Amino acid sequence: MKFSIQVNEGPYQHQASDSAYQFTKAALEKGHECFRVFFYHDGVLNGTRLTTPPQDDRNIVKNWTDLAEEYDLDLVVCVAAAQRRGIVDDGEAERNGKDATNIAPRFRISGLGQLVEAAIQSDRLVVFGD
Amino acid sequence: MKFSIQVNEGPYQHQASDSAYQFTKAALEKGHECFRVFFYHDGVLNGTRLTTPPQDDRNIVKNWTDLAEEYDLDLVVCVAAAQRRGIVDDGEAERNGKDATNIAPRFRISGLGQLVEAAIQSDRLVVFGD
Amino acid sequence: MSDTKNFMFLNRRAPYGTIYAWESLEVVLIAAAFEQNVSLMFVDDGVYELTKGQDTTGIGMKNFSPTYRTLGDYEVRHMYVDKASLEARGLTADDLVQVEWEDWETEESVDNIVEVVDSDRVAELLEESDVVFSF
Amino acid sequence: MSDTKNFMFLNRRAPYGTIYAWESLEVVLIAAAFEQNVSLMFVDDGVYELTKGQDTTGIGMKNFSPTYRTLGDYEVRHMYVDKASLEARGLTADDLVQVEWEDWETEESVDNIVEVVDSDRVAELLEESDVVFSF
Amino acid sequence: MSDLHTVNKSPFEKNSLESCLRLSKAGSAILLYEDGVYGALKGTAVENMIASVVADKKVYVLGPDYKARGLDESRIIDGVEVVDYAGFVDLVEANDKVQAWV
Amino acid sequence: MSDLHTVNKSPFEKNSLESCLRLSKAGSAILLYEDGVYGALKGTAVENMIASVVADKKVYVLGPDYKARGLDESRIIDGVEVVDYAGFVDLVEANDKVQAWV
Repeated sequence: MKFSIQVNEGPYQHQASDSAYQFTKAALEKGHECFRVFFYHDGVLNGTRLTTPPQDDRNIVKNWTDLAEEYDLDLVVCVAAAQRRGIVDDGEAERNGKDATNIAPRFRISGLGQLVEAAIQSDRLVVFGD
Repeated sequence: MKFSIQVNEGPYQHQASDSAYQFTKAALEKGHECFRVFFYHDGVLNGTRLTTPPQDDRNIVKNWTDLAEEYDLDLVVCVAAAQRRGIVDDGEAERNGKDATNIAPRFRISGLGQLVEAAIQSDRLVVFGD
Repeated sequence: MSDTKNFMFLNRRAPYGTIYAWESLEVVLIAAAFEQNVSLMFVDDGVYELTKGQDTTGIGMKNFSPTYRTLGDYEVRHMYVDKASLEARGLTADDLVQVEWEDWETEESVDNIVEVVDSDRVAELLEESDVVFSF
Repeated sequence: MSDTKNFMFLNRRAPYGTIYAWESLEVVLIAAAFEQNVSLMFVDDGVYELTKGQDTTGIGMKNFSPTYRTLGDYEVRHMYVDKASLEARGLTADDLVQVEWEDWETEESVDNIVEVVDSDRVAELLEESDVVFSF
Repeated sequence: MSDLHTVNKSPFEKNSLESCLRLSKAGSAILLYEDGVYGALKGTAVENMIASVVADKKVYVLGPDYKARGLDESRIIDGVEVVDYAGFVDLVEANDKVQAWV
Repeated sequence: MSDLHTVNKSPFEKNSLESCLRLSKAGSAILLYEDGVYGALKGTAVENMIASVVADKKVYVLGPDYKARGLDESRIIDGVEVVDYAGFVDLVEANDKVQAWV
């Protein structure tokens, strides 16, 4: 079955991103397809490569990147939400005159249409939030 | 009177940072002293210069920077919370091997002792959160 | 994409205290542009999103409430309000914005697509949808 | 700094669902290192922070609950639990961790500094403190 | 002397106001702000939470937050006083300390 | 056919479970996870919220979240079934769609 996942909260403050990761991993391990993981609201903060969590704790950003690597996942960060919260890739840096980027590997920034498309194309949309 | 302010949430998702800003501004305009604004939990996300909010909306990060400029405010971002959430200055970038920084002007990264010190030294601690 | 689905946006948050209501509205506009059948459901503190007379000048935030009144122009056909939520908050339909709707081809029009419905109907409408968006 | 204040940490959040409980605990440890008089108050879902037997292996998060048991070593002298919150959740003091305390100089010791108190006492303790930290 | 208690959550969504009222002493000041302002409205299912304490505790509502939410001041429970941000600052100064029921 | 409803908030802190129960149809499946698992406990002030619906709705609790919070499975309300993340996936698959009461 084809799933899409929506993540509304950033890493660590709320469990939402952890739950979304565990669910997505379990779905993939059962042989389901994941059409897209869409990061909205503070969820976009999952897509920064600048985090350095404590050694004895999980690395949520890396978990997503590694899962995307293994299953060729499409990790999409909402552009409007990302602009409000300071998640930047090369294109955004150029457009908005920013002197640095912080997007994590395997994440890409795109529009809300990607969420709507995911809802249309997938058999199930599962939302994780606060 | 000497105030210190604690901000527990990032910009935009919750009103906490807006409320903290409006309160701090009103206190300063009334002639009170602000010993320190301490950003903890997701509050550290107020300290990124990479945000680009919509033209017709307020720029929360810039509001803080401008207020600090005008009143020589001490804006402190908790280092442990910042590491979890990807807020980085030059020192942190070097220590943690990061290839970019995103700290906003007038913010500095320091330890939790700065919050405890603020609570000891100030007449009032006012907490804004979710 | 030729697919058309029935999208339901479940709104349960007050405006301004958090951004969920506003960013949810952004998705509504995009979904309408993708020509999906879009409905909105206001439950719990979500009913506060529709109050008339919102004035944010004192808090320095953008007043996004005028957008609700334009939803009819984006071909949103249904905005449902949970009756129990409204009543618990001491509000009536008169406290809420009105949203006009007109079909440009058939000239069919509706004065106000904001409709107060009871709990059973809310549950039914949620279950009849193809996708429920929660923010 | 020679000042010593009575710090009260008001804990009202369940563990793991959000990080507030954990990051609050970090401040407790630092405050103790600054030689302040540190007390903790557990109210509402905050009482869940103290349950015995937490096991996070299934959710991939760090189990920070053992730290509560060490607070006595950091010279935290009082951990208060709101009785009404505990009872509403069907819990008793037996469900909670015990925290030993010993004064290394006087050799005075207490088997368990976790104390269940009623609402009036909670209000009094909060008001008697110099600073209340909320997370 | 007494404390200022702040409540920023809707009493319909979260239990913050309820706990604040239960665990604050007579003579306390209580400020409703952000989504907490909804607790100051007359004619709601939770009206009595505030109405029953105004004799013992002084309740304030932050005007800018109240206006933002489109509510008329005539609907505020009798005995509740409206303040602006400067008034919020004065309340913090006038009371011994602040207890935030976040 | 029916929907899966997910609840991730404590019923003592927020109104999510209450609204979910009021606005879900008989025959629905309900999964309690994250802080929502506290709603599955016997002997609490809100026990009846779940106990009164288990005849009409199928209630599940996410085991990993429940264990993390230090609670014994013997305390779970009768009729509530424990599932793991794979079981969560199965529930999403087996029902028509998911309604998240975030």
